[in-house]
Amino acid sequence: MDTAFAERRRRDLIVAVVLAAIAATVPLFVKDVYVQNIMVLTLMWGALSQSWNILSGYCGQISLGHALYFGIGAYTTALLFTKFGVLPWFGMLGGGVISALIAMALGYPCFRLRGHYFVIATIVIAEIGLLLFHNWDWAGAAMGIEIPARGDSWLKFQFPRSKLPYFYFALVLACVAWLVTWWLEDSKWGYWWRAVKDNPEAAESLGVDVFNSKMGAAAVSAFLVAVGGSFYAQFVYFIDPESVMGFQFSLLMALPAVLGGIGTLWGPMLGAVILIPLTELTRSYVGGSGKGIDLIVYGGLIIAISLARPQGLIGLFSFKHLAGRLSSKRKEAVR
Amino acid sequence: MLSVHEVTTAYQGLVAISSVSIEVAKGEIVCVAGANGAGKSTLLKSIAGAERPRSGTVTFDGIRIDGMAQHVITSRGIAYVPENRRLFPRLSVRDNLRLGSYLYRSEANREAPLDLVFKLFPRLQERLEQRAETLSGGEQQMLAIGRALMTRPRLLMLDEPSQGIMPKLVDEIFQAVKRIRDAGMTVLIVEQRMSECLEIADRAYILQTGRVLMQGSAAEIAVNPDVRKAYLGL
Amino acid sequence: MTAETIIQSLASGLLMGLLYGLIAVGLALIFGLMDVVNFAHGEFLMIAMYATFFLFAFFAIDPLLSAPLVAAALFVFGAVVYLLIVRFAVRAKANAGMVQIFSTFGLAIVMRGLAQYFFTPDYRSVTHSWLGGKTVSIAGIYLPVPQLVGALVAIAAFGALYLFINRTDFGRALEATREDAGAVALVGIDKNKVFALGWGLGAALVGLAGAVMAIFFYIYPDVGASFALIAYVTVALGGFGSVFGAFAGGIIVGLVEATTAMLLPPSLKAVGIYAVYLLVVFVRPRGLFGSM
Amino acid sequence: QTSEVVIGVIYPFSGASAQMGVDAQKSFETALDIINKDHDFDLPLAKGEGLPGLGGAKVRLVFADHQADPQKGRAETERLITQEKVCAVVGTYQSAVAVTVSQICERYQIPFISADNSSPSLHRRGLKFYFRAAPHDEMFSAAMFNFFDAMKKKGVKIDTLALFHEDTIFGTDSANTQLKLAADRGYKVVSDIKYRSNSPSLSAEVQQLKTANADVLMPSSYTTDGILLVKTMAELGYKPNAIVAQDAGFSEKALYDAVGDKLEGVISRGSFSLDLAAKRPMVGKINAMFKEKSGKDFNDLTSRQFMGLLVMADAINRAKSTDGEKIREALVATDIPGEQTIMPWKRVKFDEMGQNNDADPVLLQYIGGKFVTIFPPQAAIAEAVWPMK
Amino acid sequence: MTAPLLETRGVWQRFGGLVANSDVSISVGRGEIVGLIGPNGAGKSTLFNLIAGVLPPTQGSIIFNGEDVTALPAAERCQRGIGRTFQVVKSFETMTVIDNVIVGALVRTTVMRDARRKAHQVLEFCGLGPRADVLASDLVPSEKRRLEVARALATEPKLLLLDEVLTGLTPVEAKTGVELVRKVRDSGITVLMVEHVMEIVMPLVDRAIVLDLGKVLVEGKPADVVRDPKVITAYLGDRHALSA
Ligand SMILES: Nc1ncnc2c1ncn2[C@@H]1O[C@H](COP(=O)(O)OP(=O)(O)OP(=O)(O)O)[C@@H](O)[C@H]1O
Ligand SMILES: Nc1ncnc2c1ncn2[C@@H]1O[C@H](COP(=O)(O)OP(=O)(O)OP(=O)(O)O)[C@@H](O)[C@H]1O
Ligand SMILES: [Mg+2]
Ligand SMILES: [Mg+2]
Repeated sequence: MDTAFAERRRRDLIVAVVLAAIAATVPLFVKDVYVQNIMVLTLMWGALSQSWNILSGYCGQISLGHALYFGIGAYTTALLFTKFGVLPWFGMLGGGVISALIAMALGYPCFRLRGHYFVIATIVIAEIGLLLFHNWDWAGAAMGIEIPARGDSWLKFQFPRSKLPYFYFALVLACVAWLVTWWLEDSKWGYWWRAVKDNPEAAESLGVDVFNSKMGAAAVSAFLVAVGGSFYAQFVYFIDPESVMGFQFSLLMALPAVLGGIGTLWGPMLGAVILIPLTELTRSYVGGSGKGIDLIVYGGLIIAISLARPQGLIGLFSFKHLAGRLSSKRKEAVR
Repeated sequence: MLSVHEVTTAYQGLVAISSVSIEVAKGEIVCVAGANGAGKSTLLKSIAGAERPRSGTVTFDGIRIDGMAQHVITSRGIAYVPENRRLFPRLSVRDNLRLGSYLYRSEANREAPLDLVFKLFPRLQERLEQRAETLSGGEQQMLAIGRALMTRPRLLMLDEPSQGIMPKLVDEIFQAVKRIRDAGMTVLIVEQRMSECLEIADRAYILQTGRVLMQGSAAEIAVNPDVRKAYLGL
Repeated sequence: MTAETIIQSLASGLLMGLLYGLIAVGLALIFGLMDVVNFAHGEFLMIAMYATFFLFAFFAIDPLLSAPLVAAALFVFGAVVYLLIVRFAVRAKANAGMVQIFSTFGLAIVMRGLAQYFFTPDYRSVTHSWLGGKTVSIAGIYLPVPQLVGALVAIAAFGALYLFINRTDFGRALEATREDAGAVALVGIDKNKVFALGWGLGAALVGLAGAVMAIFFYIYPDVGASFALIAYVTVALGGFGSVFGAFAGGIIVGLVEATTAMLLPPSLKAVGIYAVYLLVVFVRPRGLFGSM
Repeated sequence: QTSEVVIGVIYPFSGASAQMGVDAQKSFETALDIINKDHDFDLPLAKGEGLPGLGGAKVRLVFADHQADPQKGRAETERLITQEKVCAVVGTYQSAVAVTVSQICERYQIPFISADNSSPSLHRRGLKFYFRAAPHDEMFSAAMFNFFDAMKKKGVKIDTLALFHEDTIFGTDSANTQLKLAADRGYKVVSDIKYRSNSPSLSAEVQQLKTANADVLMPSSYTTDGILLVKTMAELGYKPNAIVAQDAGFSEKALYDAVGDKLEGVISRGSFSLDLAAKRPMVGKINAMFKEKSGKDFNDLTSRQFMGLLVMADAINRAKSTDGEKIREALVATDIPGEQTIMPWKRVKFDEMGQNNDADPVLLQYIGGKFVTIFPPQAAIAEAVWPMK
Repeated sequence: MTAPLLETRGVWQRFGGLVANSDVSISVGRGEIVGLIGPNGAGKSTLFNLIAGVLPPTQGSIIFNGEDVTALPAAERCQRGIGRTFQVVKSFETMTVIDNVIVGALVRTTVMRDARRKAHQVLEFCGLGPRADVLASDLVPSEKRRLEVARALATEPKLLLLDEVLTGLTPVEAKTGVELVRKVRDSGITVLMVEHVMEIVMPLVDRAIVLDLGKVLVEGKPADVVRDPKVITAYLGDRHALSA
């Protein structure tokens, strides 16, 4: 029964596999490290945004403080490695687990908050995290942490000379984030999250454990974002509070999902594929002028996209969404 | 006073009413009835400017109003109480009512309609400081009608005003409609409670799947055997 | 720490708090009352400061005199921003909040870019003004005159906004439009007109703040960033929908900041503000005086 | 032979420190003018056009924006090297970005001159392609303490210090060095205030400084915070005996435009001083060239940027090649006498870590609207005014 | 006689100075259809909220299926078998009709396939089958109310609380609605319903409870209740006095 639905899910999966396979072959043709760098970043931001989307898109708890988890992931890996020689693979897991726990601990008081109160709480908490790391001497404080890199090693996940291992790791990360979303989307959690987002009171009356739904979403989301953070630390070899925990990071995590389509399966990836190259290219090719033209172009595009397609660019790819958009335009008029 | 001519309105290509024409003369109470989904609400929305007709014209006092913005239509003297009421949920009853008279912002202008509203719905007077969202379902319906009356309309359009109202009050509402008409307003009313509605109405239209199936004086319609069978369940 | 130090700190904190309030008052209208996110609030402040600066630099108009001019200019600017951008953002039904955040975030970036393009990234200052650098000292407590004036302007602005919102039908129309922008047409209100005026007014208040700030603060394209988050916290701390809340929020933020700086390393003084915000909303999820 | 030599210049061109990038751009263009055109200055490459070692090849600069983000700095450096084929890189203003930029340069074996980064940790990371012709904060701070010692000998009372520094790498590093030196030399730090950069208010901080009332206030602040600091001090009626600043904001024209009237007698460390023009007239002329482009006099940063490019170009010229390794060798062999610079340095010669230890910093005092060199004695042209005003 | 399925014991609910429910003690037996009627603002929906666990009562206790559920949150009461609709509909607007119902079905199973099948069944049962893939926001009000019922049914309740789900129907359509409620009861679900339309309530319910000013005014067979003068003055009005 309901074959159309099963069909659509299968189709999503097939498309994903095909896209991943194509993506995997791209570096074989594209040797330019600058371009490869953009591809790594695109995949990373796609994965991050996909993870953010779980809590904020599906479950509707808009967080603009996810940089906190990103930073914790990055710092856990970097600190464990530089201070205790713990391999980054364990750091990655450790960072993920710590972030998930912190997300739940913070969720405990925060999930009582609604709307803007919640959003501002997330911003403020991340900002406190940033300030604490800024003043935490053992963790390098403002000086940051440089991860010593001595030649290629899978064990230490260090490849000073090549982008490919990073590319493939980022690809795996993006695929995992996508798969997790895909899988959760048609699970009890997925339904609960969307119900909680749309109307928590009705959800409760239908047996949805609203609080734990949010906690679950927060944990999954924070875990994945932290893994991304720990990847970033390995990728850049240097972290400092501003560059992994700044507010900008939280915004940038949300941006691809919003532009691509918040609360949708494909939105974050699509958003990242468009946004990240755009960010990088405008900065690289018009940023050097010092006249702020890159900002004008970049900001203008954000305005244009978010106004022209409030439902996200993903709408361009589906008739159903297109129809939905038309109807929502009228929705404001009185019925 | 109001003339709807060959109006067709569609939602995303799905036609909800097609070539509907109705007339409402000054001082009349006109009732529109029909099965669920027949397009009654769509008709009112098309007049009020909440949906834009795909074709056809709506004239009010000799002026074409289709295509005008909804708030302009309101300001020309058409008040519309939609099915889902659309109160301002976190504002108090008092503020909801005050906003009704936004177009005539002076205390003097407010008094008369406010008296009328309080006379019709004394319950509202007891609840003045309560937020609209915490009113009971029936109280919300009263407030919605009250707010519409505050705009001092010449034409009042009600979409199922008896919905969620207790029996005692249903009668009162219909009596109120009559009094409203007697106070000089014209009323276009969509109702499921046809028998009660036809008692007060002058004329009636029956819609079926987006078209006018029947029209006539209320008395005629009320005794029409088809109507009695199909719509009154008798 | 002497008693004098403490009193001085608290006095400075109070003045600063009122200034935060002044910066937040426009936001209290747009964000707090109209419930529209404006991520470009800091940039509104930035252009207000630039406007003040250029009026001073080219026409030698003192910030005190130019304040009404700047407010008027910002009024127009705010209304135009609403009509050109925000109007479409609030129309989005699905995740309207995010659309608002990001369209105004985009606007903020564009405004910074334009400021950099036209005004260069140089740091500007209004060098001589009637009030600039003046200080009154009462019993060893120093109170800078620009901040004092700013505090008075803040009190006046809040008072005026309070009356405006609570005593006029326009204020009510604003709230109604926030509640249900589609339904105001039922009572004959043009939501765009109301909201454009609301944005204009909010921006005009930011204009006042900018004129006052320009007297003693440096000006450059990114200057807004320093104040934006504090303004947000101020409004939320006081509670959405409450003008008085934002006023109280500003004072609390200023005092908490001053107190934290006495107890913790000053680089952590913002932590005090944030912690107080969290404490308040954990206990009262609607902020101190919020109605929403 | 190559007709063009491309050098990458990586700075913040947008964001909070965009102004630094834009000023740097002007400074590099001035240096470029001197390299590529014929000028009669006693500077490397001034005479004749282009790089004679490469058959008169012209130097071309490619500017890249790192937006103060280490990751972006890295990506841009990679782009400069791989796409723009630069043979050398100069940067970066922010020390945090210098960390990643130098890593990448090391990886691609492209020499990097850290023109204006002053964090002392940078050259101690075992990098082979990292060079810094200018002094770092330890040298700067040492000069300040030498100066204090000298003043004390003259009978000036300097016992207590108050540090006031921002919380990024620059401020933290600077304060750490100063704390260490103070301990070593027996000065008492009565107040060590670390504040958040770009704070909306500094009243609480200044209040604490005022309470501590040290003999010398030692700020390490960028322009924005510098302006606010000075204004707030005036507002709260705090007038220290002396301010000895760690450059940065205190060498910026914007700061003196804004609050210069309150800064009569402020002392800042620096590596450049216009009064050198009295001894070395070309300094004045080059300054005029720069001023024409930027509307500003050279300051500590822009002068170092100017020298950074010149030193790099000189090395490429001597290497007679754009090969990274060859340029590196040439850099290692660099030995430019102080007179052939616009700085009061002894000379430019790198140690095994790529640091020039002969770049003597100077202390400048802001008197009558301009800076005069007051220390070290061999460079000084005036006595320090103490206390300030 | 077995113990009633639901019992409220001396339940009070105050909103500030307003007493919405005062000392309400009612009981609903297994398999009954009970009508809860009373004037607007009498406290019917409030009582539903107390039973379903949206609000904790100011005072009093609620016994469901022999268990005191007063302290349980709404979600757990749903798991125990209390299903409810909202008078002011609360659909999940961005989800399709079928997805709305699946949320309800997930209380009983975590196997998606089962939940989906269940949801389809319920939709067919409620006559919303053809609208399964429409976004809930695109439904007209009467459909939304049916969706409320479908969602609640999908949770397989023992007790179903229906708050004015049959309003706004033409008399003919109301008849189908009445049949639907009967079918629900026949499938073993106890129904407590609020409705103002006497033509619907009277033939349908086994017993009627009249609330007025937050208190139980009268309780009994529908035919008796409508004749009660207290009910007529407070609620029905003169017209019904005549017809009764
Ligand atoms: N927003 C909408 N999107 C799509 N279709 C709609 C929308 N609103 C109404 N329709 C469709 O238009 C038709 C007429 O609807 P309308 O609400 O006008 O009927 P009605 O006669 O008022 O019914 P009811 O008695 O249930 O209120 C219906 O088939 C309905 O499904
Ligand atoms: N949250 C609240 N705060 C204040 N008063 C409330 C609140 N909720 C309900 N009330 C009031 O309590 C009374 C009972 O409301 P309730 O919704 O239970 O009535 P009802 O019997 O369902 O009426 P109706 O038939 O009109 O739906 C009403 O007068 C209402 O205004
Ligand atoms: Mg209808
Ligand atoms: Mg009710």
